Amino acid sequence: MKARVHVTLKNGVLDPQGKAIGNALHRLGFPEVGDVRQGKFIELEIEETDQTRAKARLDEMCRKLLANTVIENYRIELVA
Amino acid sequence: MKARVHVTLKNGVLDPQGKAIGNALHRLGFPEVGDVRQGKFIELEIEETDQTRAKARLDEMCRKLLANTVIENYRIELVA
Amino acid sequence: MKAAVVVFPGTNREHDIANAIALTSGAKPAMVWHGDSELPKVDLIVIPGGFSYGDYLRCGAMAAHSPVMREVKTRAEKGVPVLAVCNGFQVAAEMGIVPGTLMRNAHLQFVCGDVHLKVETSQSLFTNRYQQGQIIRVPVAHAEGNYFVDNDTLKRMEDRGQIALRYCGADGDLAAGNPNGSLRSIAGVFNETKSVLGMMPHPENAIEPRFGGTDGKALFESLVAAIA
Amino acid sequence: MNAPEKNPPVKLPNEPVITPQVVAEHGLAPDEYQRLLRIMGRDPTMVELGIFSAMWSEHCSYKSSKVWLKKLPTQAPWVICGPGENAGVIDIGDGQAAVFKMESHNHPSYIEPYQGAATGVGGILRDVFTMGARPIANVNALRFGDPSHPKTRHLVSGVVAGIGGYGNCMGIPTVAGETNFHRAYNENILVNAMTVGIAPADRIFYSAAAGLGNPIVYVGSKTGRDGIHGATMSSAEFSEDSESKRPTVQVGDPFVEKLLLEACLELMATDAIVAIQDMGAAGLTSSSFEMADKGELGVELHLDRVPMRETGMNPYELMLSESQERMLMVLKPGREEMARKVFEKWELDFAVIGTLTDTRRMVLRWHGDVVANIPIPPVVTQAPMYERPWTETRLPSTLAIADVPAPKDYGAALLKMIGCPDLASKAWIWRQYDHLIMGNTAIRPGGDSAVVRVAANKPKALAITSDCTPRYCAAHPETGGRQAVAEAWRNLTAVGARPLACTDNMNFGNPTKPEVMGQFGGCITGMAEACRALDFPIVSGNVSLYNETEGRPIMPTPVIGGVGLLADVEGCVDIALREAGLALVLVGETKGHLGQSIFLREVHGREAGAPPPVDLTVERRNGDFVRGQIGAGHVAACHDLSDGGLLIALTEMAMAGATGATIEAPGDIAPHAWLFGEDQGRYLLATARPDAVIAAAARAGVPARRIGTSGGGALTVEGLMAISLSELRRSHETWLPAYMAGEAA
Ligand SMILES: Nc1ncnc2c1ncn2[C@@H]1O[C@H](COP(=O)(O)OP(=O)(O)O)[C@@H](O)[C@H]1O
Ligand SMILES: [Mg+2]
Repeated sequence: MKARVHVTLKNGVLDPQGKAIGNALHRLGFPEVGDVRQGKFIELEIEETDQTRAKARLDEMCRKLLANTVIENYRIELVA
Repeated sequence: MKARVHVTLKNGVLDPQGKAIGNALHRLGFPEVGDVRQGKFIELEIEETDQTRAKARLDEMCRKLLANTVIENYRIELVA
Repeated sequence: MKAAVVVFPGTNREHDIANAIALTSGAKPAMVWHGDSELPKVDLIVIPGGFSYGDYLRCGAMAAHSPVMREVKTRAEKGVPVLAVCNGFQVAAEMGIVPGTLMRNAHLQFVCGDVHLKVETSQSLFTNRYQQGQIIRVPVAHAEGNYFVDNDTLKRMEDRGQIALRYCGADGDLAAGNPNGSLRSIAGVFNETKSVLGMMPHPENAIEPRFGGTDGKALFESLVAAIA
Repeated sequence: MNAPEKNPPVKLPNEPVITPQVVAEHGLAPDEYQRLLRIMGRDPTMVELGIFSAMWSEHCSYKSSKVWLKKLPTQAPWVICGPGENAGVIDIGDGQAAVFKMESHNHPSYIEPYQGAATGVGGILRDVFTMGARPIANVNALRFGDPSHPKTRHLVSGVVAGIGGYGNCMGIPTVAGETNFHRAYNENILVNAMTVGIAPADRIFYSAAAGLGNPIVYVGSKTGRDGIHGATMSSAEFSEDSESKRPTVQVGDPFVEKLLLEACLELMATDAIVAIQDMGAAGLTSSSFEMADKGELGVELHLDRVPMRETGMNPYELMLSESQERMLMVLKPGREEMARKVFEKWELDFAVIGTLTDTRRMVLRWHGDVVANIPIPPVVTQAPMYERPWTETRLPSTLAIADVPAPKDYGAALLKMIGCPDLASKAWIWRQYDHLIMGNTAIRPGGDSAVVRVAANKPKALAITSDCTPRYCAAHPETGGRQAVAEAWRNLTAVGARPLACTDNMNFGNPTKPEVMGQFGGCITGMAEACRALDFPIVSGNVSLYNETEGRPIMPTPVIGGVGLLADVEGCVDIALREAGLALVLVGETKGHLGQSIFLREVHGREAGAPPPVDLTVERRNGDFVRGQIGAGHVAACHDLSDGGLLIALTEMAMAGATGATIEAPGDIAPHAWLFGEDQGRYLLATARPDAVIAAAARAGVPARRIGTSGGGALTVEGLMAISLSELRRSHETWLPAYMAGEAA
């Protein structure tokens, strides 16, 4: 099974990368750009056929490693 | 309007981060994890109401800055 | 003073700090490989700088889960002093043994060079050989040293005197000299009991006059004085 | 050749037919293909064709440059290993050796600046640690296009981030370099990286295979489809469609390289390794050929045993892949398991992929079938070698001082020069490089040479520099070649070091153009003379040709990386003027040579005239004198005079130490020629003992005169200008950061 995980910064947490991207876009002539936030997008293959179990395992992976839950949120998506 | 951009490495391009994440997950007791690829996920606010125009501008942003088209692909999504 | 330096794949400043410790304490620290579950009985645990696991995913995240770090955490909770420098600080923050987190530098670039620091307190294991308010010059070398913590925690930390070091200008001006955008110019923080110090700058690279000056030396001398 | 072949290869499924077009796509000229057919005695398979194309590429065979390179002096009593191995090795006493080399990654860096530069650093690091050395310093020599060119900013930012990204993660300080900007590099930047390492002098590892039946082992990262055709790509002139070649870009993994470094050094401490070779350009092909040829043996490889990153890879791809962070080793029999343990501890791949044979053939198998069977010696000995036609660049006539007007405002001229792209501070660059790790950096970037202690708690140190003045080389290659070597030697001398040896990186245009070949030959001739006269042999190097776009060659750029020795690091001096009241003594003769000078270019907008001549006897005499004075403890600060001449050198000294100075121009020469002339073989010393220095100079027959005194917060030339250090610093320090922040060039 394939899974996709989005890791994003929590609201209120400063995002230096997002800010820098926003500034760079303004400089490059995209004044219409407002707030920019950058997150991570992780695609994983997992050997697991049961959706519920897969989800539970992925949740554990996120909490243990993929996201820093102090400052980040995560969202898990299972793909066929 | 809000937009989401996914930037991922092209197939065949080495992904050191994905590889390291996969190894770490194995060490942490997730042997079911196979291939892992890490990409970027960028959320932007843009002041633009026209979908087509927004898409064109975002495409330009991706080619100019957000993605390194030599080694990366990008995907644009518009959210109301 | 018996010290142990924890080494991960990708750690690269372990020799620098081991040298500094040997030079000031007269005893060579033990080098402990991350995969070892045994941590020798020591007076000081050091988590050194480098790029553990390539800094991939998030700097410090993978190292924080190394087998040996469980034991480090246990010891730290029991009060064994821990000095966590640069990547070590990032690891310690990931483990939660010091508050806050280290984000990408605001300018997004790696930054290497001397900075000035204001020593916020001399009342600690790590800083007793400095004067409170002393301005020292030591180098930094990092891409992710932008300290961040939520407001409530920050307030509590400031009230309790958990801020160890702040970036400043050569004259002590706190509005200047911040190399990475850190919140309130924070360069180093203690845990609540001040037995753990996490800091981005490299005191270990400022211990000899010819090689970056000697302002970092007192940090190690403080430890020797407090521990040995 | 006529006897039936013992193991004729089978073709791969769907193997394309080899047409003249396929041959041409492999970069082989028709006569080169005929040569291949003669060697093989039959049509090659695709795998074999790929191998020939890689081995006979300019990059691997040096076919255009070899005849010239032979002219370089490579010997000295302290040279342990000259060119031909992965890196040069010199004896630095106490049983220690310095191992170093420079390598280009020009074309990949133009296509993908971050990864191109990063993998360039990775490659040169491997060259050095393959020989058993622990790297202690990195150097980078960069040439970018005109700042106003639309791509320049992006290239600078990517290249610098890539160099830092790799070196910082590896934990090797990047301590020196050079950065020029010129329109000649607009679409063909130069990224040259150098690494210096230290090894026990009696524990150097070489690449010659030995021991019939010994196992051949692959270690490091898995092989992917990275950079297939990379070696042929870097030998082919860039054209409009070079952008379409993009997917071949390799991606570096410095984390894995750090593990590879530690694992290799760990295994090298045992007796398991017979020979070792990194997989650089043309990956498995060139590494296996090199090992087998040097050892006069044959090789049999089972390509299906190569660790692979992707599914469906075929032998052709495996042989030509340029995946990074890989090594090939020959082990002593029976040491495989011990070695495997070491590499597995470091979480690296390890595979026994073949054995050494006595056939002197390269036999490649794929699931048992032979897919290539090539005689090794002729591929090397009968490789194409060209004595390409060349034409000499005539020495332009010398520009008279009278033909170059004095500036109306000396202060304005100085401000303009000190802030011009070539002379502006490069701190924006080196602040992104960890130049302090290891705690051994005694002189940081910003001076003449970096000085790096060989090991903590030991006094011995190395001085390291990289130098070339392309505009001199373009004006007159022979003088330029001489000057590049002399300047490197001078920069080492200026910190008090004894210059020992150098490495070179020859960056030139298309060698089939006679004027380019003439530039190459001219530079080599000049370099060879200088190396001989200065006892400064070349122990390693690299050639990068076809550096041009749309028909225009780059300026000839033979970069010299120099290494010198300081017995005691406490004895070194830097450029910083730290105290008031020191006498400023100018060493060497000043005629006021303004041709090809920075003054001429920046103030008058002209690039004209002959470059300053280099008198090697004078160069050596003056340098030996300066080194002696530093050794005697008479010198508080020292700077050699190069780009921009005397006043620029003095400005740099003043800014570095935050102390001003006042000097007085002599009456017998036009002041602007005296202040901005670029005559060679000169140094500016700050000393508390001017009388002793000047008396010693007189005894040595070296021109030396006191020109002024340090002190104050301004730079003053009596009667001509006075300008505050802060104003100078503003001009010097703002250009690059402002430019990189997006301000117009
Ligand atoms: N890309 C770079 N990386 C590191 N250091 C650099 C780089 N470019 C320039 N420098 C440093 O800037 C200083 C001035 O360079 P340069 O003008 O080339 O010196 P010199 O004229 O003495 O050869 C030197 O110390 C050099 O090492
Ligand atoms: Mg110089």
